[in-house]
Amino acid sequence: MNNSVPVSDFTVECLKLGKTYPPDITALQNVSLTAAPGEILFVTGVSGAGKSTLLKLICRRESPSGGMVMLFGQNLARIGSAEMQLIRRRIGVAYQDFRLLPDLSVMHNVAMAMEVDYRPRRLIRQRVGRLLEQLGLTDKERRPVSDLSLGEQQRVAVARAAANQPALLLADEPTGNLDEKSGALVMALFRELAAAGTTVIAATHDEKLHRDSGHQVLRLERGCLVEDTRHEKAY
Amino acid sequence: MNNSVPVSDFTVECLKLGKTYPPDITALQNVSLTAAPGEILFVTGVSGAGKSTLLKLICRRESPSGGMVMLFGQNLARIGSAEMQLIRRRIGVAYQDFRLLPDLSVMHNVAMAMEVDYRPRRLIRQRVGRLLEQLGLTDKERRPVSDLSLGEQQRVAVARAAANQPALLLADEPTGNLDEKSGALVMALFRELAAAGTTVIAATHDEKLHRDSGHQVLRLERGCLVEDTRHEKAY
Amino acid sequence: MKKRTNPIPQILRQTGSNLAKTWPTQIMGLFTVMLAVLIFSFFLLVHLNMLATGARLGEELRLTVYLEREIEPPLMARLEQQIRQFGDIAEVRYTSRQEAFARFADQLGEERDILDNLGPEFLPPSIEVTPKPSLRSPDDLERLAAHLLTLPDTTRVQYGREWLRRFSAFNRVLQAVVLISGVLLILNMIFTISHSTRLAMAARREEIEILRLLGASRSYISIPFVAEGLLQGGLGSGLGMAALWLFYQRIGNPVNDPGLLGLFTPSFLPLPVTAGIIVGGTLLCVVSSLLVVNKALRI
Amino acid sequence: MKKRTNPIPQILRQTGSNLAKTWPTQIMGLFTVMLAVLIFSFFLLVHLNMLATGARLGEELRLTVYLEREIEPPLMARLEQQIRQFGDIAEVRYTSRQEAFARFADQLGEERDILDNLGPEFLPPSIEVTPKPSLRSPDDLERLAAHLLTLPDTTRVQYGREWLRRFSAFNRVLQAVVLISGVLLILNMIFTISHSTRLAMAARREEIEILRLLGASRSYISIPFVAEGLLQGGLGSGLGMAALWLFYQRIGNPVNDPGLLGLFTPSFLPLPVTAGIIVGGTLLCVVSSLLVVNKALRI
Ligand SMILES: Nc1ncnc2c1ncn2[C@@H]1O[C@H](COP(=O)(O)OP(=O)(O)OP(=O)(O)O)[C@@H](O)[C@H]1O
Ligand SMILES: Nc1ncnc2c1ncn2[C@@H]1O[C@H](COP(=O)(O)OP(=O)(O)OP(=O)(O)O)[C@@H](O)[C@H]1O
Ligand SMILES: [Mg+2]
Ligand SMILES: [Mg+2]
Repeated sequence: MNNSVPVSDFTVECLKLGKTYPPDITALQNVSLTAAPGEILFVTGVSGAGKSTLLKLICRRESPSGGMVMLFGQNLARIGSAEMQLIRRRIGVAYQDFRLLPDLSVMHNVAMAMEVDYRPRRLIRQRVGRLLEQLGLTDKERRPVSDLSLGEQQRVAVARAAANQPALLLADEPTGNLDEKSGALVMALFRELAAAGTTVIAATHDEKLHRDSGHQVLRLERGCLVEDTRHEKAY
Repeated sequence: MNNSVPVSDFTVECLKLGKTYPPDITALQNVSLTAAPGEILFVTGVSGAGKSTLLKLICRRESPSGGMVMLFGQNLARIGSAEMQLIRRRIGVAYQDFRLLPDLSVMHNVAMAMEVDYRPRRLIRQRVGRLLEQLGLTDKERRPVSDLSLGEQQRVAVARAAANQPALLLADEPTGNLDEKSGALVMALFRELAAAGTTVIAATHDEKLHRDSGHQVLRLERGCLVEDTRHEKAY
Repeated sequence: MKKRTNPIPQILRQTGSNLAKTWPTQIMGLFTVMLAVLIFSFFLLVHLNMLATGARLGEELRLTVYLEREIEPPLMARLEQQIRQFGDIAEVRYTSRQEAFARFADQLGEERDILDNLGPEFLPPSIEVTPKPSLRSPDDLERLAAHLLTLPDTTRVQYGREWLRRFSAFNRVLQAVVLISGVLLILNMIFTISHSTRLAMAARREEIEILRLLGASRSYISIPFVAEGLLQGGLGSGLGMAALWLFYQRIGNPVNDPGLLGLFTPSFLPLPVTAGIIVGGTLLCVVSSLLVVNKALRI
Repeated sequence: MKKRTNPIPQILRQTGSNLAKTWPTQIMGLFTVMLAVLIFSFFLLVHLNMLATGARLGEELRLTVYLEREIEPPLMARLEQQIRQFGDIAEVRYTSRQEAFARFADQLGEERDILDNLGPEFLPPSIEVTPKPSLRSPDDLERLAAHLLTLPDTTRVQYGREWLRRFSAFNRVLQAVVLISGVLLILNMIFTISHSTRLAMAARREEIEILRLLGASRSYISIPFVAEGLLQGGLGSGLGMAALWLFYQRIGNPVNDPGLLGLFTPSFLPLPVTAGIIVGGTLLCVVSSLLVVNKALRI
């Protein structure tokens, strides 16, 4: 963003997005949404509704079969692979299956996101230490990830996604393995990031997380958007 | 059990069970519990409380640092490796991280548990088909597991654990990635198995799952049993 | 009591489905085994033939005892007995002046016309003594020569001292080369096959662990892998030997050319060696599979 | 504007930590590369020396033109000119009766005493013609012999037809063996190194994929692997050649034994070949690493 002219007020804009997996599994249909800087957006829906697919399309882990995604005002499909690398460093993703390196320490796993962005080592140490503290993982920081309980691993995944203070944070089911208290730590982190301008999009089936939170909620059903708390009238 | 004299009315008995991971991480301390055939038992506690550790000790994926586990009336520590193989086929475990083979089809993954027990193929087909139907996965049965959403994978893991109509079913966070509706399918399956005599022990942080269910609940806190709904007075 | 079937068909099915699923890796593995066996047996073939040539050269080794005068058969029989007393003598042969002349003329070949004005008398009669292979070291021959000198009527004992030194130096080099290359090629075969097995296994460690968690018996898990090793090893070794045979046909022909005059008559690996290599290659694959699967089972 | 540092130290650190984490695999890989290079260069060494021996045997090839009578130097100069007209002649040398007799006596060695009652007159004078290596096929020599027969005073042209056929058959076998073994050993090296690289990589595919998801640049991901290939290839090839040198010292000595009389004077691989093998081995490792990492990056 530093060297491109912003053409949009939104971090993410999806236009009539659709995804059909071969041979004919329609996971997403005609989904449009926008997310502005500082906004927290929840994507809900039953298992298999298409939540993960939507997030994968936004970070280009899958390519859409229809429609388009605008990221930081650029058409995602048109971004070259070198520039995409830079953009990936500005997007933090907490995957539903974590995708951590089990043999590396917790610290190292989180630091990786900053190392690939060539951040100074002192800054990395500070930031990683602070994040692990916020998520209640300080006493695990030197342990290999494989020694952690799954709920702990989930928080490491969230910490890594937040490490670069990304412009966009995608979190897929970030509290699936977490109890209410740990879940609250994660939500607090999201709010802090959002306050600093990060757009947070979280997919979740956990009603506690978004109910009465005042944040926007999109509900998917069999790949279709059936509820959008901001445009109630549209449905 | 068919060829050993039952010496206990309980499927599982844990006596002052403790587990310390090297170097000095105490995950479980002095935990005693019993579970009878047909009983459903919930183990709850915050992330890192020791729920998974308890289940791992019961199915001998880890060995205890103190205390002992009696399984089907036998001291687990004294069972030889050949007999342990037979016992494993009578225990179904739904792992928190699923442990499915991503390249194999859903059907094949579930069938595996019955194939290693040399069940007739017709029986396998019937049973697998029925389980997948019960868990809402019939239309996915021929897909490789890697194509499934995580919630779907979680249900496959539960199906595999239930395949052999085991005497003991251990389920670690079986609804972590599931919405309320899919979670209810899983619970219904557990109840059906319990009605046929299976002992079900499920670790979960999901209050919805056990609150007001009438089933027994154990609560762990930093590795210690702090609540046991059957022996309220003990604490 | 729950219904259970005979385990054998189930294990066979498991083996078959494993093979079907992983055939690209299998083909690569097959090719690797084949190459390793081919390289090993190719050099074994070359070296065995070189050793055979060395041995054939050694057979040309004999000592000549020059005599003062022609000897009658009865005396010759006595002499022969005396010579054989030394032990390890393969052959003793008397050559009269006449025969010596004829042979010399033969040796001169195209240059024989230089003998035209000479009679057979100018070459002395001799006894040729051929030692057994066990008696071919320079020292032994020195002792044999000394023994022969004590015979009556002997004027001189002659044997190709130069030639012998050449031959034994050549043999020493050959043996060193054969030894080193044998060790290197066996190491190569072991490395190649174990690499290929580990590579095939890397993809399936997860599968093994899950099967164990489900309570599969050791044989249920191992048999498919061992069967695979057996198939791959047997087929790979067999194909390797077949390829060697084809090569042999191509090289064997120019060599069988009468040009080499019997000095170098090539022969393929003897049947027991061929069988040994195939069995050895197969065994190596099976053992390697077993080791890897056992390592995976221990985890 | 966020703070960023120079990428180079970060990438180097990454390389170092990779090496530190995976050293057991690295050592195995190193050993594998070393073995592959050693085997290849060992047989190259043996074969080059065999080829050199073949060539040295070829140098002994010459044609002898027997003359009716001794020739004076001026006539000889004319004859030599006529002979060289044929082209590809290395040397032309006149041998008088006297010299021929002396040499024949030499050749007979210990049997020379059979010449005692003969004078030098019984051997004719001759001219020896040594062809260049380019002129060594049986056909060419046939034509050269025909040309030499047209010279004045020639009675006969003689050359070792038998010997030549032996030699060229031997050379053909040798060349076939060298060719086949070269191909086999290069294949072996490629297979071994690529197996070892893929084995090392299998454990790290996950890491590569995660680095990509985090937006690491291609060079950030590739450089550690390529550096590893460079290190492993360079060190492995170097160690392989060092091991070969040690072997050579052990075999070279018995061969340098004067026993072989200069027929077989062993020499180590020439420096450019040594360097070539090391560079080739290193390159093979680097290319193999690059291929594997690129394949992993494409996924
Ligand atoms: N292999 C191990 N080595 C070291 N420590 C471990 C190991 N496994 C678990 N632990 C630690 O033991 C504690 C209990 O872990 P456990 O997995 O039992 O928690 P849990 O109750 O299942 O948590 P969650 O709800 O997050 O899955 C945690 O603090 C964890 O870090
Ligand atoms: N790679 C794939 N190939 C084929 N089908 C797929 C693939 N990935 C997902 N699907 C299917 O697309 C549908 C939506 O999947 P998705 O992962 O988006 O669901 P989800 O909303 O994230 O569910 P969950 O809450 O269980 O994670 C599912 O039915 C799933 O089986
Ligand atoms: Mg999902
Ligand atoms: Mg757990």
